[in-house]
Amino acid sequence: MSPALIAALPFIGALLPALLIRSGRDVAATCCATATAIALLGLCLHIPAVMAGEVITASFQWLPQLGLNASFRIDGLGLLFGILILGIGLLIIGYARFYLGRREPVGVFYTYLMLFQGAMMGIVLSDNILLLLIFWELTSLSSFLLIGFWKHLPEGRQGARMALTVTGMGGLAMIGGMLILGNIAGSYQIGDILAAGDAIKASPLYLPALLLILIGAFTKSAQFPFHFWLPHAMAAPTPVSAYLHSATMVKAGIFLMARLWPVLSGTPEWFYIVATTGLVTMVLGAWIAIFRDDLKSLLAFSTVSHLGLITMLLGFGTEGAAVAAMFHIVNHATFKAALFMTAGIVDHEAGTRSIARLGGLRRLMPVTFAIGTIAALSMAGIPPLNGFLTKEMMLDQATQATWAGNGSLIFVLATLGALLSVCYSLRFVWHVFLGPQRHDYPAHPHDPNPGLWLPPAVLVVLVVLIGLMPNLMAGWLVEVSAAAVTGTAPHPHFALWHGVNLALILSVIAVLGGAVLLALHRPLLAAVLALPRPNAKRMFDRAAQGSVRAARFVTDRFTNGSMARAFTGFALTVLLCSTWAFSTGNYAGPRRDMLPVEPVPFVGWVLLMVATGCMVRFHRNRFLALVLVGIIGVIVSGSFLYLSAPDLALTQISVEVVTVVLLLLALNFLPKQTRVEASETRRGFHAFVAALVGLGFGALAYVVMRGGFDFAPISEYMLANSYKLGGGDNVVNVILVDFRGYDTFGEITVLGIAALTIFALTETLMTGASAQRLASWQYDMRRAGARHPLMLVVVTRLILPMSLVVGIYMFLRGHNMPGGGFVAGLVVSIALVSQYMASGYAWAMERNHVPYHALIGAGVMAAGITGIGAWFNGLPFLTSAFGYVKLPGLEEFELATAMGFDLGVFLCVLGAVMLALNSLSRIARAAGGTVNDQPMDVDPSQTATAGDR
Amino acid sequence: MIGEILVAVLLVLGGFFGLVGSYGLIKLPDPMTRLHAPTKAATLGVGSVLIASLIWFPSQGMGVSWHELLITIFLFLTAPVTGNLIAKANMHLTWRKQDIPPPAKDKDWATFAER
Amino acid sequence: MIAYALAFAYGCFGLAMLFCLYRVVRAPGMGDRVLALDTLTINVIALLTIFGIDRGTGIYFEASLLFAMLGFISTVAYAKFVLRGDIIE
Amino acid sequence: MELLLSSAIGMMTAAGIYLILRRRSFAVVLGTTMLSYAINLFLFSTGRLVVNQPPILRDGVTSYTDPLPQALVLTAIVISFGMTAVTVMMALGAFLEGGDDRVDMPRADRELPQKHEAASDDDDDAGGRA
Amino acid sequence: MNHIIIAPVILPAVIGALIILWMRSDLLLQRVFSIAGTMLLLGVSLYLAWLASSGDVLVYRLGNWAAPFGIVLMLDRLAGLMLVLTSVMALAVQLYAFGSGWDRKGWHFHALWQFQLMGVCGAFLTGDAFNLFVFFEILLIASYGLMTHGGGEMRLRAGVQYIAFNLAGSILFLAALGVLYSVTGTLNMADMAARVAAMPEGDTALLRTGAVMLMLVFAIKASLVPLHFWLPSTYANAPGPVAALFAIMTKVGVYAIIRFFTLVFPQDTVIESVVMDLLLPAALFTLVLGQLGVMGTRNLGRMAAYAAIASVGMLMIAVAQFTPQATSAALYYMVHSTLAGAALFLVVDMIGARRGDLWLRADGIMPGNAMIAALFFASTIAMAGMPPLSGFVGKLLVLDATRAAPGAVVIWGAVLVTSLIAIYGYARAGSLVFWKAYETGPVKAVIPANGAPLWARIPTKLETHEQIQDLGDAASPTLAFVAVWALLAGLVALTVFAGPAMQFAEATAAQLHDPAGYLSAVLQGQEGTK
Amino acid sequence: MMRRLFPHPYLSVTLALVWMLLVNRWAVGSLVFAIMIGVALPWLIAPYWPNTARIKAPHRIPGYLAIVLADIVKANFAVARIVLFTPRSDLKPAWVTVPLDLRQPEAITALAATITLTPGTLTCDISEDGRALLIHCLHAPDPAAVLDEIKTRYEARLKEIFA
Ligand code: NA
Ligand code: NA
Repeated sequence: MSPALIAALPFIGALLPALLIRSGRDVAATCCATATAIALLGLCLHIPAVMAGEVITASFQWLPQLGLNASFRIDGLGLLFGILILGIGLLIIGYARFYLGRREPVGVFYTYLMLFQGAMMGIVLSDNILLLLIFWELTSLSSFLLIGFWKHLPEGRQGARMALTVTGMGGLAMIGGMLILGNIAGSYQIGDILAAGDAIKASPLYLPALLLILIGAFTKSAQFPFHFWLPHAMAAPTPVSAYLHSATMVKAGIFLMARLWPVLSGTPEWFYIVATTGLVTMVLGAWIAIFRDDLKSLLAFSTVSHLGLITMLLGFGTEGAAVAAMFHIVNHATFKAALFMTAGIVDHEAGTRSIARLGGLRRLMPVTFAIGTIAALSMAGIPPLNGFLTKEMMLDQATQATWAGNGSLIFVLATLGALLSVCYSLRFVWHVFLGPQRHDYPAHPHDPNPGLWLPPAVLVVLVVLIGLMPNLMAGWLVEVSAAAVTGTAPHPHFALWHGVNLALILSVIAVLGGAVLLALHRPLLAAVLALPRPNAKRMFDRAAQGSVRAARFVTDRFTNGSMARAFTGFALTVLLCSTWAFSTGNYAGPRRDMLPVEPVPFVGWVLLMVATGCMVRFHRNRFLALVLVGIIGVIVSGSFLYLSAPDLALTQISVEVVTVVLLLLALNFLPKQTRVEASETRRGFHAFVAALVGLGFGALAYVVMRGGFDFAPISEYMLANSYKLGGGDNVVNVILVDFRGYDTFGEITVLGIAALTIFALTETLMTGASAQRLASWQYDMRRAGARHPLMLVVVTRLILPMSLVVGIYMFLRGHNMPGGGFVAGLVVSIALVSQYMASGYAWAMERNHVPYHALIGAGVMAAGITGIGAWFNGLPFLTSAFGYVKLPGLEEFELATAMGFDLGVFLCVLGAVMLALNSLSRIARAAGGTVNDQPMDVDPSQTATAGDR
Repeated sequence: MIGEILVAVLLVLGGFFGLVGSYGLIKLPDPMTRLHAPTKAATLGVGSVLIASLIWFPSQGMGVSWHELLITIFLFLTAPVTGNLIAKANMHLTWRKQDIPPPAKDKDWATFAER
Repeated sequence: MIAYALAFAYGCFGLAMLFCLYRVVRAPGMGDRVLALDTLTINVIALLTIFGIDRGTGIYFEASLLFAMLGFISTVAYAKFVLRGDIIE
Repeated sequence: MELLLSSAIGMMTAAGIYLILRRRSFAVVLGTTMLSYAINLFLFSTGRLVVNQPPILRDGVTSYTDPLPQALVLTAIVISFGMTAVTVMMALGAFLEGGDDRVDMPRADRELPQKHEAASDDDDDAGGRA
Repeated sequence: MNHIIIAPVILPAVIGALIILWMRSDLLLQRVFSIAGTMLLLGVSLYLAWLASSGDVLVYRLGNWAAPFGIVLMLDRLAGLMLVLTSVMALAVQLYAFGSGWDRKGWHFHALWQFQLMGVCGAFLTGDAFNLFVFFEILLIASYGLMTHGGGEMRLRAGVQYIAFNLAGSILFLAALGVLYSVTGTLNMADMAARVAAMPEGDTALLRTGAVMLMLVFAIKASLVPLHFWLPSTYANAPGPVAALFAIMTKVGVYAIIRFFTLVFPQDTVIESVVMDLLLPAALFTLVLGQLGVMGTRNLGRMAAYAAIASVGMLMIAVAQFTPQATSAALYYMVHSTLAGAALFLVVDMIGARRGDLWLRADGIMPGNAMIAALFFASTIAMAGMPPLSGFVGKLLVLDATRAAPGAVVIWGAVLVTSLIAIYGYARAGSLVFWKAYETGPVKAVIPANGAPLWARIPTKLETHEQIQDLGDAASPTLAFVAVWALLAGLVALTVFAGPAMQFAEATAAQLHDPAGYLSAVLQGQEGTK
Repeated sequence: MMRRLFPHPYLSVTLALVWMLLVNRWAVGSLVFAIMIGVALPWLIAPYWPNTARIKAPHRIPGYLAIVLADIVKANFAVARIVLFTPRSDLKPAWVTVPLDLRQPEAITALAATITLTPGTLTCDISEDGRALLIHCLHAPDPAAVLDEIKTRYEARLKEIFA
């Protein structure tokens, strides 16, 4: 079976329970077990080939640009881990079927479990380290889901998060390490990397790569100081613990170190970092385990300790140590999975995992007792169980190692670790099963049904068999895997009896010492509890909480919702960056002579400066500010006139008036005064920033105006061809409707959308909180009785048609003289607005039969259709045509398609302005404003007849 | 030449009235009296200037332009309305009802009416 | 001679505009401000016309016309605001 | 002349910025209006200043001012009008919905109301609030 | 000239106009036309991308004017890619808007939607600097309407800030264009590029100023720190589907930076140091701040918003390298982060619709919904750049592309450390929202009334103007789910077909970094034009 | 029928004239267009101007205008003198109520406009029943004379013009 398929099978298995989520525990378990079994079978079929030294590979191109390929390999190491993952996985699937309750979401559980299994298989079968990284992160994610499976437990959530954070951190570090590694090796294929071992060790980037990769491995394998997450992951359902925290996930780090052993090991850096970490972890984990009250916690720390042991062995960097490490991986997996399952049974049946509340279960649960005891004794390293074999090998290796010239440090500490290990192992048996039977178990303990005890029983049988027949049961597997790790061909021979040697003596010391220590457990526990101990969880929580707070502080500092702060940041950024850009470039100085200053513009300038200054000074009086806006608008538009831009002046002044009307409509509901809110200092600072930016922008304007063109501006072409090709004398207009008609098309769309938005906003205001506020609106101004003054009404009736005439005039002449659709639209809409102001909204609206929405739509359509019209001549959008028409009796006049376009502009502007103003003025209706059915307050001609009657 | 003189006179006249109108705006004592100055003086001020322009172009042989006439008409048409509205505003803001003679018994001016 | 007249007119209307600005800013009531703005617009129209005479071009007339129209309407809007708050009711 | 125009642009920019830095939406609208004036003049001035040569083709006249910036400014004026209109409407809407015309986002935008602060936990129950 | 090139602009414009002209009060018709329009847009975009994939740069001369005097539309690989991305994402999100019933919570949703698409597509297609401004404004003004769709205090307040800040941005845009026009005398991007390349050494001060100002404008749109202020409140308060659509908006800014600083101001011109000195630090700060925000926020909506900022940071780190390899990585990441960001916003909206608010608080109630939890998990994985979704691939690509860059250590450190921050943030949020609910047990869903804003309601207000409503009010929850799944399926496809996707990205990057073809397409061979 | 087609005949003429003034080109084409405008626009705006002004003696309008114009010129000198030379303390502003005989809004407006445009007087308000105008005088030592002048000089003439 292809390695790729083997890796994919668990994922396929994960899909099934997810799809059959409602079909119950048995179906889910069967599906998963089948998938796992097939994968295991497929893997086992490769045993002969691997034994023969072959490496089975399968590779698919995925992202060759990056060197990320879906490449899989089965060698000895992968085989060993694959068998462990799938084999124990199979047992766990069965165990979980009986462990989980009927009401629990078993389908989800199995999905997570199979995802995890798949991720693990991916790690061990990857032939590409980037692919490996992907699976590596997937184990973090799926274990997050599994640990947090019991969502109602806070410990579950926290444990899951902690595990994800710590292993995630490792994973991220590993990304860095792997990329460096691949970079040095020139490939991300594991085969290539393994071949580039010397180059890697010689590289200056070796140490960073090593450190980053080791962080990944250590976090995953719960090595000191990253060990603290593992006990908290015990909040997971026991099948998860048994699977993840004995045989698989925590071994991923070990796997990685083994995988890269030929590349990374053998250097002093490797030895000191890895072996020391392993040693410390081994002793520390075992020490803590002795004092844990929670059964699973005890096992968790024992796992930490044993992972430390394996890490230390790998750290030694010798072939023998590697062999021992491989062997211990197998042994630890068997007895530890069995122990976890035993703990799960105890928890399940006795209703508690607290050792303090247990004891004396020997007679109540004999089968469980037998299983647990054998597994625990193996963990303690008691012959003839498999744990003894590897403990001996470990102690033997430890005696051969020297640490910074000290030949005994390692083996002394290793013996201490073994001693502590004996202590907690015996404690597991003693404090749980032995001793007097109690009467206060939370539940009524008895042996479970075989579904729960058979899986650990299988493992315990293995524990015994491996112990008795190591070479037959596991030797071959250890041999091929060790060969894969070391790249050499070790031929180890395992035996229970090696004769009396130093290792045996140390072992005996460990067993005796462990027993003594257990006898002293009670006083020792009291002493230890009295000592101050670092609480890893609290530290982690503090760190996490602190980070969250710090993150919140930073983000709130940066974006606290203050407009002034945001804007100051914006203004200063722009100013500084632009100034820097200018000052780092070359500026040759002004090239254009200045225009002389004439008196009129000078007066305009004085007016503008004073008005602007007043604006700042008096802006809190909002009405005055609006009047000043009017003045400034008039002067700006006058400046445009003076500076040869009549079209601009017309547009500016028209827009100006509409804006003022708009602002007045809004100001009706807004406060009429702005209160002083900022402190003097703050205002001073703002003034300073404003002045700086003003200075900068003014200077930029000056430089621009005094500069010359290095290249002929494109507008020269426009001046030259406006009449010839565009058919108009007003070059600005021809640019607007022809050269750059597309811009104008966009521009009217903007205007239309603005009106639609205003309309939509008004609609929503009519229903929300504002509707309530408006319904009880109290105007903050006294209102005069002059609603629709007679004189105003009469005069606007005259003004309206006259303005329409002006509008038509502006529209028609726009192509050749200042004017055009835009100005015309504004003029007409302003004329209409005057009618609204004079005679009132309701009265005028009643007489208006043109929906403004439709005007906008029609305008955009008209402009668009004029543009599209060119397609029928095979020409691009907006290609214009014009011609001169002569009607009999009349002089020649020009017809241009651009006029159709300008008509669209006109309609859109008219519709948009009217819709916007209408929408705004509707708010007053919601504020209880009455509407009139008469056009003027008083019509004496009407009242007279009424009076006469 | 006559045209030129006429134009010059009109310009001076216009300038003078324009200035007086705006000067009145700052000199006269209260809002109601201030309203008189610009509504009239500025009207004639700008009117003179417009007439000057109307005369100037034909006198320089540049063809007659009637736009100025249009503007003048427009200004004369609208000035009373703005005057009326601003007067109403002044009444509304700064005058008490009892300080203005009522139009008739039991009647009010429109500005003081409840609407 | 015409040049002197033009200069005089420029001066008068320029000064007039400053007066208006003064009244916009320093006014006891809103009515005065509206009035001053209206007057300012009229002065601008005058200035534009003078400018047209000075430059001998009729290109500024449309602007003057528009200034007159729009000045009227914005004055109405301002005044209506002072009177009623709601300018379109 | 260039000096006058650029100083006016600078002045209006400064005024606009200062007004935008006030905390009320009305002032912000005024400020953006001022900035729009400034930028319109600026964009216009990139065609350089020319007096009495409007870009309207006439017989016998050969020299015109640059029409392109004028067309750009026209487009910009219209667009900024649309933008201003929407801003005004939105500011009014926010005022009517919220009861004040502050532009700053209230704390309630990013923080739980005080009442819930006690019940909220930054880090789940990890914070040790049992 | 192939007239289809302008279809991505004209099509939404016409549909938007038709909607307001004839069907402004008929939601059903609007939905039919609008969705059909977006589907058609997708078809057109795919066709155009296929055209562009040949490697030719196609020019559409509007008004038949010769470049650089008229406006041109340019279709190259990048434009094609952006169009496809936009229309794919828009279609999915639009289905969601329909399915969740968001489109009926106010007026003109579909018209504004179409105009928004018009603006975005126009911005991607244009070859003219000022026209880019115009289309920026179109997409902005439509976004104002969409952003405040449905109303509500916070949304409107955020809207005021959003619009004010962008108004300032638009003003800066005009200033930059003014400066550039005053130096180069042109607006056509290709022409400008030619003139910039030939610029006399003594005239570079203004040119550099203009270039930097332009970059800052785009940085605002892309929400690069310190110009990001507008984004968190805007996105957090926008209606869900709108926030999702906005995932493309920041990309418009990124697109513009890529376009201008490969075409007009490439690295070997006088602009050289401008970009690298400013852009890379800004990108790093953006990434850090975004991820800190993800972790530090107390609100799911803001979390998604900060996630959007962070993704821009990541993207810009790659962009700021301006090497073909990094640009292709950036393009891949751009596609990924757009789809993933949209998905996240939609899922957050689903949560808000069922939970009543988005606060991460202990007494928050999220009725157990495995489907939404799964969607949330998937989209946060994508945003955090965890496998197996494309975010991880994207992250690897960016890291790989920056390994030889100056400051690579800082870049790698920032990317990796902030990933951890984000992972913790997402895990915290997800476990609070989905797991904690089991402590209190499932509770009846609180559905905000029509028009009620997504942002977290203060409970007192909840009592006053929100009623409990059943889900039947939404148009079609299934459709909403389909939409999110579709986006995630896009991510899966992007992961599985990473190889072909990167091939296209590399070809695009190669085209961008060798603009000779673009320049000659615009400036040469203009037979038949006016 | 004619009223439907030409709702405001005087307006039609005025608008046509305005158009001619605007285009400033006295040619056939312009005239045709002016007539089109004169016909179309009044019809278009008719809803906004429901009851048109009833004028019985249009031929008296020019004469009236001439008087007003002359008065305006005089007024300006008068006002200028007051503004420039009358000290604030000597100023005697006054309110004058003008009872109206005119009833048509257009007629009243014409009167009010005349008053405003002429010496030192300003139409401030109309009574709530529309039967009196409120005039403000800048400097009116004798308000009764002002009232009399308005009634005889202007209102009487307007009564002749308007029906
Ligand atoms: Na025009
Ligand atoms: Na335009």
